[in-house]
Amino acid sequence: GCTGGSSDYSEDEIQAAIEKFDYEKGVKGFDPPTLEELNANNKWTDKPVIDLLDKLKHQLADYQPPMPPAEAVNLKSENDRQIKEILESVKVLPKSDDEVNWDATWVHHVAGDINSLNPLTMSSTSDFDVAGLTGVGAIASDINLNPVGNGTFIKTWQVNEDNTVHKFVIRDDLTWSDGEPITAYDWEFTFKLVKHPDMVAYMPAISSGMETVLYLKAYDEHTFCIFHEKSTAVNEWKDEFPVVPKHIYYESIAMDPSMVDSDIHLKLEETPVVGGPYEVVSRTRGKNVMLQRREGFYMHEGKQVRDKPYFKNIRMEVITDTNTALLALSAGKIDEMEIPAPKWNTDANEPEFFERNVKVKATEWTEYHIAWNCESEFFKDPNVRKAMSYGIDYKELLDRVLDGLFEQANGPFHPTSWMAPEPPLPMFTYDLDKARKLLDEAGWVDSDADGIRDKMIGGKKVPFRFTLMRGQTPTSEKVARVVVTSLNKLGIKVEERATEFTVLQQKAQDHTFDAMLGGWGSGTDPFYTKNIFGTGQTRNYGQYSNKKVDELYEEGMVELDREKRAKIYQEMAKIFYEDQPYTWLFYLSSLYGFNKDMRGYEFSARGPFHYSPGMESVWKVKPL
Amino acid sequence: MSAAAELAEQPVKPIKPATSQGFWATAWRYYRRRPMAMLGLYFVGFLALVAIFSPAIAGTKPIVCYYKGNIYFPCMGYFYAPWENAIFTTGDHFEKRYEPNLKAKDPNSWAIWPLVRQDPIERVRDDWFEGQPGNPDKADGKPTWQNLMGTDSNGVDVFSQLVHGTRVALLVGFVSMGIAGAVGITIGACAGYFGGWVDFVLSRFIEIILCVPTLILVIALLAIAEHPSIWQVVAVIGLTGWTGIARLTRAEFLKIKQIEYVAAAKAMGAGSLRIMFIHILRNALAPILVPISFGIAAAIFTESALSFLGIGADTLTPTWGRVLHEGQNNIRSMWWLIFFPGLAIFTTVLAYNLIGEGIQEATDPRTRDA
Amino acid sequence: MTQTLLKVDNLRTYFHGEEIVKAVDGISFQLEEGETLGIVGESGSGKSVTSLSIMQLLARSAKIEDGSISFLGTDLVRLPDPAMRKIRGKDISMIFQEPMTSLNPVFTVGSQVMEAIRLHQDLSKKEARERTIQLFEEVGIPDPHKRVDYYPHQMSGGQKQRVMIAMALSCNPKLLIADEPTTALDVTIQAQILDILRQLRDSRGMSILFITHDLGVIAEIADHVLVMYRGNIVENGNIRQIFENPQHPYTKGLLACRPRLDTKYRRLPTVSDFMESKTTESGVEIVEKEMSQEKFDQLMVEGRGRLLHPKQALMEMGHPWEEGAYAADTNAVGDNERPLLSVRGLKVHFPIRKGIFSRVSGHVKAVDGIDFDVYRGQTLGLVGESGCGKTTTGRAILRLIEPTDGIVEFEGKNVRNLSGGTLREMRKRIQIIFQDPYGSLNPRMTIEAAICEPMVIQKIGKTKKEQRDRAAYLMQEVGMNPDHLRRYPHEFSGGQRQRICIARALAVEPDFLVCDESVSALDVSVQAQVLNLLKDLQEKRGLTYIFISHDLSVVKFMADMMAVMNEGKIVEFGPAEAIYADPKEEYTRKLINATPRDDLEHIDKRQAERQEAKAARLKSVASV
Amino acid sequence: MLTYIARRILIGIFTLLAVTFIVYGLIRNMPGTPLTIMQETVRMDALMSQEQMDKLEKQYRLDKPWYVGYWYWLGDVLQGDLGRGINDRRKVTIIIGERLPKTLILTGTSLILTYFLCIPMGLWSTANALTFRERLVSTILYILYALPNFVAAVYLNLIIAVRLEWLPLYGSTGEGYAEMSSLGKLWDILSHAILPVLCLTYTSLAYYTRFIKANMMETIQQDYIRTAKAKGASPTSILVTHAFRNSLIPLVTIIGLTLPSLLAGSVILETIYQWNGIGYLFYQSITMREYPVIMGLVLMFSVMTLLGQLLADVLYAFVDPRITYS
Ligand SMILES: Nc1ncnc2c1ncn2[C@@H]1O[C@H](COP(=O)(O)OP(=O)(O)OP(=O)(O)O)[C@@H](O)[C@H]1O
Ligand SMILES: Nc1ncnc2c1ncn2[C@@H]1O[C@H](COP(=O)(O)OP(=O)(O)OP(=O)(O)O)[C@@H](O)[C@H]1O
Ligand SMILES: [Mg+2]
Ligand SMILES: [Mg+2]
Repeated sequence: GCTGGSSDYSEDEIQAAIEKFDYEKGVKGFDPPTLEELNANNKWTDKPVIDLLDKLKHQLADYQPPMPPAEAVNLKSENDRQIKEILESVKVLPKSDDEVNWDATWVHHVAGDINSLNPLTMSSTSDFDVAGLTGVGAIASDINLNPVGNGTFIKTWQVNEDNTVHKFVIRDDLTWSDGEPITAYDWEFTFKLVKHPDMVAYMPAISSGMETVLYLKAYDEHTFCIFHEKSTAVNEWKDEFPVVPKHIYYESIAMDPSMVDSDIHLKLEETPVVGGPYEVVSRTRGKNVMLQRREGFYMHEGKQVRDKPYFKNIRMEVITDTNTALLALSAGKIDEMEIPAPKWNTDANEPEFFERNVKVKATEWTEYHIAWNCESEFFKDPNVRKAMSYGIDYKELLDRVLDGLFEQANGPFHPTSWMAPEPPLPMFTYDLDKARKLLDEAGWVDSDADGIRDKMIGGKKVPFRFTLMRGQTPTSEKVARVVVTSLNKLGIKVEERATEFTVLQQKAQDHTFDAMLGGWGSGTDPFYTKNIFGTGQTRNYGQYSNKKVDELYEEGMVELDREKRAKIYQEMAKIFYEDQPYTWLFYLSSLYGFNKDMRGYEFSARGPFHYSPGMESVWKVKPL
Repeated sequence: MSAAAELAEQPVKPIKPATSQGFWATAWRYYRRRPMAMLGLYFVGFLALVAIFSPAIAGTKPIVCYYKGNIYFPCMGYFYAPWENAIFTTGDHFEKRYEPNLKAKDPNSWAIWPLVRQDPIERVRDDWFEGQPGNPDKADGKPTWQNLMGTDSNGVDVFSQLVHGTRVALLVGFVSMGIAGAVGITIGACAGYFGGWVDFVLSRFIEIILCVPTLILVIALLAIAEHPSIWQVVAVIGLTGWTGIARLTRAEFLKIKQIEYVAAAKAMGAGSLRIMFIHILRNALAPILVPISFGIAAAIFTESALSFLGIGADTLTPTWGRVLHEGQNNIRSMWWLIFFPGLAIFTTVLAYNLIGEGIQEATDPRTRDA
Repeated sequence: MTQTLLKVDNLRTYFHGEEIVKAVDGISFQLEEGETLGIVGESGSGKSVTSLSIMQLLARSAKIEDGSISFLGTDLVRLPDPAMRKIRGKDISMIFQEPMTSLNPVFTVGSQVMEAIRLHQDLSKKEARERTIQLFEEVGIPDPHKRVDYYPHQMSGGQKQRVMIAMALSCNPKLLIADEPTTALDVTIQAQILDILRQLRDSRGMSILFITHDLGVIAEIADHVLVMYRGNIVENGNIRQIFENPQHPYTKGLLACRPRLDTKYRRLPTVSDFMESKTTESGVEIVEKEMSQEKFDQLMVEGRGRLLHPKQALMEMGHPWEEGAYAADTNAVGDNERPLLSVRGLKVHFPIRKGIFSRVSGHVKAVDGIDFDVYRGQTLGLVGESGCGKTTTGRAILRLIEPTDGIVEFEGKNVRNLSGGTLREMRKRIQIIFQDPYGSLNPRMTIEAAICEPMVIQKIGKTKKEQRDRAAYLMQEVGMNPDHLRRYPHEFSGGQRQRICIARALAVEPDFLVCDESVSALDVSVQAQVLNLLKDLQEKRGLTYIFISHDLSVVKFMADMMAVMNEGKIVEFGPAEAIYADPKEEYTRKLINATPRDDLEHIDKRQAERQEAKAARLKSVASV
Repeated sequence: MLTYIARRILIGIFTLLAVTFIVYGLIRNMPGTPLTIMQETVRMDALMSQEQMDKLEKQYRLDKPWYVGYWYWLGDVLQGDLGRGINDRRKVTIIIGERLPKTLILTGTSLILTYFLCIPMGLWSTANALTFRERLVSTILYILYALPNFVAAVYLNLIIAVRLEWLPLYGSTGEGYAEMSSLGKLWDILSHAILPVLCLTYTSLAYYTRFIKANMMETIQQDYIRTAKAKGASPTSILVTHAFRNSLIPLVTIIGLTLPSLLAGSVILETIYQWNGIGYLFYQSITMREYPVIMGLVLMFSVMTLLGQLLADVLYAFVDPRITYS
């Protein structure tokens, strides 16, 4: 049958294309064993498989919030205690179906346009939001950001002893939105696309990092195995990728393997065939994407097999301007939004805001730092970098300028994470004398009495004057000002530059900068920071290099024991503390405004939505 | 023998006509009679004074101080950092806290302070001055006696920022429009006056510059510039902003060159330059003055827009645009961040336009008597 | 019975510029219905200001200080503008002195007349157009059907003036103010216009305020005459009285100074020969001087004799040199001398564009193949009907218009081959005095700057002061007050501007001067002074002139050789005196005969006709 | 004149070549490529491999020097193909075409409104020059000029859209636009456009009014205005027909210059009102280094600019018969 968007082409053309296209191109050279062989040669260990929303429902079944949610949302979030009260109160799930407004539309704010409804080519966070609500995947992160088998879709997840083979059995009550069953062959097919050399370039977000996955073999409709190259502690994460329907893409990919050269895939995107709780009903570029509860998701052959999604519709509303978005929230046009930090105590503190909304705050595992270019003549010397870390007025920065919204940081790992050093390392303090001493020792003195330190380098007098590159966000602007004025007191002239995003990235990738403000979300596993601090790694913009760190990364990857791994990363954190490749400034907080009718949101270290159940646990109370 | 010489040989009756002044001198004389125009000029003069004396009006560094046996002028640091004198910075580490440090480190010291002890770059902290508490910030930074125009979200005094921002506001406008005016008028005049292939070539040049989007030029400039600064912004505004002026000049020249007095000047043997700049330009001022007077003011807006893109003044250079930009981020709760720079821009726009109108009227012999 | 239409009582109009200019200083007169009041007077005496005061169209700096202007009993001075507007154009219309600048350059001449018609008469567009064409025909504009669609710049000076006349006449005003309405018209057209005016006056009872410096014209048309001098009326009487028995020395002077076709003066007497005016505290004091017959006689013999073409050339043009036929001091140029300027086959054709795409629909052959020579020290008079191409010829010689074809040789060099520097070099030596003095003065340059400018360009005079002194001297030479050097062009009267242009042209020390209607706006006394000056210069320096004028008596006085042009061609060429004495062409004869006459006999004849017509009209009015 | 226009259009093609060549050179030499951005969308633990990069570079012709890339682009354009967006994978013509009407609604209305208001105000100011009321009006206009429109937009939104709920807050069409009647659609678009058009317009009033006044003041001094008065024409007719017609040359110039702004839109207002017009597209395309889209837009702007200039030049000859082109 001719489905999807390739209908512009004749049957013959399509057949010819399919015959010509080599679907196996990216997975050649690996010969997967049979299932029998596998079962015979491996001892399987069960990994947790949980329907996280279901679990949460059970957990909260008898939960008594500190105050009635309807009351809690009237609090003004004036202090941390209030915020905690609100958060603890609104996280409730409905005690009965009557509380829920099942016909509600959730107008979900997204700050940038949704680029792609094709999970393979998604790139922006808004794309991921849509994919999260519509997509199918084997692995999910729970609220603590640990990988668990996604019980919504799979039945069992087993791994062998060295963690190189993962065996999945998926549920048999799964259908795509066009009625076709979701099978293990869809997984295999998707995997082949992701690995296909003609295509990898066009789905960078997904295929990067898949190098170490060798093969995915579907043994029957419901069983498939994933073969990893090496035994590492992070293989679980590589099992996580969105699955696309084979019967749709089989033809279209053959017609246009790049997915960007023709309209074929664009047509498929108009109403994509999805397997998740919601399906796309309409999309207006730059304006919104409308999702609709999918009956085929929670009903199977007339029986309810999964939880019914709480919203009839979810509208992903694109508003790029934060002032407008905030007004829209105040006016009840959108149901929630992320509040920019500088507005927390200003515009998001106006009576209009509180009329319909409540604002909440929670810590994120996203650090914010100044990255020093360790190869530049200024910051070669770790002592100079340390001097910088002593030279920043943290108190002014955090308490005054940033309103006490963020906590100070001193390393890449958040203190509440399992890999954070124990006991915590002391925070850097604002200590100009120490900083001056370090600078003097490093040879940076004001020899010509012009108020700026200088040093003879290669026979030339170099003044300590460098450029601090930053993005164009208001927060970065505020931070930069404090850095500039603080370091100025040390006799260092900093020119801070708000830099256009692309230029900033290019300069970072080319290492053509002195210092740069930035932040990393510590993601899920500390191993991912290897790309940031490992010698010569692609995201090591500051060109930091420490052999010991490189070794520790290798160790941390292959060590499977959580406790032992924690030790390794704690040691690494101490090295960072001494080397100061970055001057860590603070951890960001998730700052959100929610409509008073919204319930069931809870914050992970990645914010309220980017985990499971995340968006799925949010519901709206029925109006009285 | 020349006719006039011949004439001159005759007994010249003693004629002493009242001396007349040149065109511009006369224009100035008439200009002075227009109170509104003079008001505009006074205002710009006032701004210039503010710009020059800004460190003495607002600042936290003494205008003059006596310290350890020497006299210093630390306030000069606001113009150029090294003029502050290193003894206060890398020497004795005053860290901007002059008052307590002067007293502590040299009991014999004395200092004369600026009128308003507020810094345009940093929030004045609690320990900077005795008896002057630190600045509030965010929505608390409403205008008070201590902070005449309030403080921005960082707690930096707005009045001080505006006072020190005057330097950039004035220079950006004048220099950029100076460049744009000079280039635009010259090119437009040549194109309009000579016509033919000169017009052809220049018009195409104008078109090309018109077509190339400024945003692209600016970002490209970013690639070239090692240390992007306000002066490059000025250059970009100037070097791209002339096209409109050129087109207007050209059009005016096309029209005026048909008028008889141009033919008369030609017949006199006047050179092209003379005809263009003495005869035609004077009569073509009306449409050109408007974009220039608005352009001078608009440069302030452009400066703040460009600083968005990472080229523009750095943090240590206060500008009006920056305050406005701060205001944009806190638009609902901190009205004073919009109001005061807005007022400053408005008065400047008004002043430039009054001057423009004044020049137009003063250079038109037919209106100025009225 | 006739009634008083206009009564001016003690009118004082002052200009408040740098200094106060008392342009009109207490004049009173009145004008009856159906009468013609002629105003003559020195250039700058306040004639135009008087008429503008009546129209209430004074410049912004002017103020009526005192007095009243009563028009049919309403005081115009105190009339609010809306009421005045109703009178303008309908009851009083005006022909402005300078037609060149008084027409709107962006509208066709026809539409400008049509507007005037439709403003006051209820006519359709088409009717108005027809009426316009009819008016054009009446005022002698050739091809009126075509010309209605011409723009002012496509019309010759005289044609523009006729457009102005047509406009003023279009609405049958009760009072017509004609300010020098015929300065740019050749005598035949002038006669035709005067006829129209007379006819309108006599048949419709229109009153005319006729300002002119041409006493011949006054004699032709006026019933009463006012003589103005420096803002005052010095003599007021009926026409015969004035001509027969002038009282005031100024009037006497005027009558004596005018060049006539039959006078044999070499130099003209000027008013200063008859009187001396002293400016004292209390005003202007006039002392009469005695002009003896001796002096008159002296004027006839003194001065330069005529210089004719080489005998060979004279022969060829059919005016062979006959000894004794000319005055004793008349000379002919040597046979082998080369002409200073030689024009061969000069053609200037203007394209006429039509339609929205301005296709060229035809050509106006303004100059259509003319040849002539001018020798050093000669004056060539160029006469011809208005619009016959005189101005165009002059401009083409200087290449201010690119000729379509032909050769213009100046000193043997073809002017058309010159460019850049050499062209400027040539222009140093050839000067032109433009027909439109107002237009040819830069409105934003003081007169001082205007006169000094050529000296600056040609580096005459070492210092600024020297140049200024010379400018002042030239001003005086043309009969103007050097104090006025600091004024701007718009602050002068028409005649004054014309003199400024003369002064400016002389400042360059040219060898060759094209005078295009250069004395047309000057009253006879000033005209005499200027003409004498030109003659003196020619005698002393061997200046060469092309003298374009429609005033045959002036041309006869000035010219050695004379060319008569018609429709772009030279129809007759020869020694001036010979042509006057015995015109060969009918066209020439017509021109000569049309010269207005101011002998008493003629005046009486006109007055008689006048009384008759008046009586007839009154009778017809009475019988209705 | 026809030949003049024909010649200008022919030459315009060369100008377009020059402009696109320059712009292509500039954007290709700006720091960063579309791939830089793609790199950033990749997960934190990896960047694209070199092969991936090479493949993409080839796909988007970034492997060739820019002047060669330009030839390819030109070749495609000559075949009527402007290419596809890199991030947004649709055809450039579709990407632009989708936004063009929206921008035109905003800018077209604003431009018309501007001239509609400014010409009468300019004439009125001329007639009332030197009076107090003229000063007052012009001062108000200057205040409006100095009030940045991003400020006004937010306050207007707050009051009119949020507090009073008279007009929609953002967007170019409302919910359920597709199902509305045609009259309803019209009102829907109109109600969405009012605030942005207002903000786009009010800042330019001062400039154009002043511009018209300045030129008019020059003209009304001329002698031919006196002639018109002598005819008995009313002050309005003198101002509107006689004087205004003579000060059209600069106005025509300005109109020619503002014509391309019809297509340009306004980044700030489009962002505030989530209008999705060309302005925001252009800004975003530049920051995302969407070369094909940038080129498409620049081509469009340039054509419009050249047309604007041509229009002005042609109109000169109509407006002032003394000006001719040969
Ligand atoms: N705008 C002005 N400002 C100052 N003085 C002026 C102005 N206009 C005219 N005058 C002066 O007023 C006097 C009268 O000028 P008016 O134009 O009435 O002269 P006129 O008798 O018409 O002379 P002509 O025959 O030369 O036209 C002249 O001396 C002239 O210099
Ligand atoms: N630019 C032009 N375009 C078209 N026709 C023109 C142009 N200039 C002049 N003409 C025509 O050329 C003819 C000659 O004009 P010119 O000015 O030489 O006449 P003139 O002899 O000086 O007349 P007058 O004595 O009235 O000044 C006129 O019929 C006029 O209409
Ligand atoms: Mg006069
Ligand atoms: Mg003429």
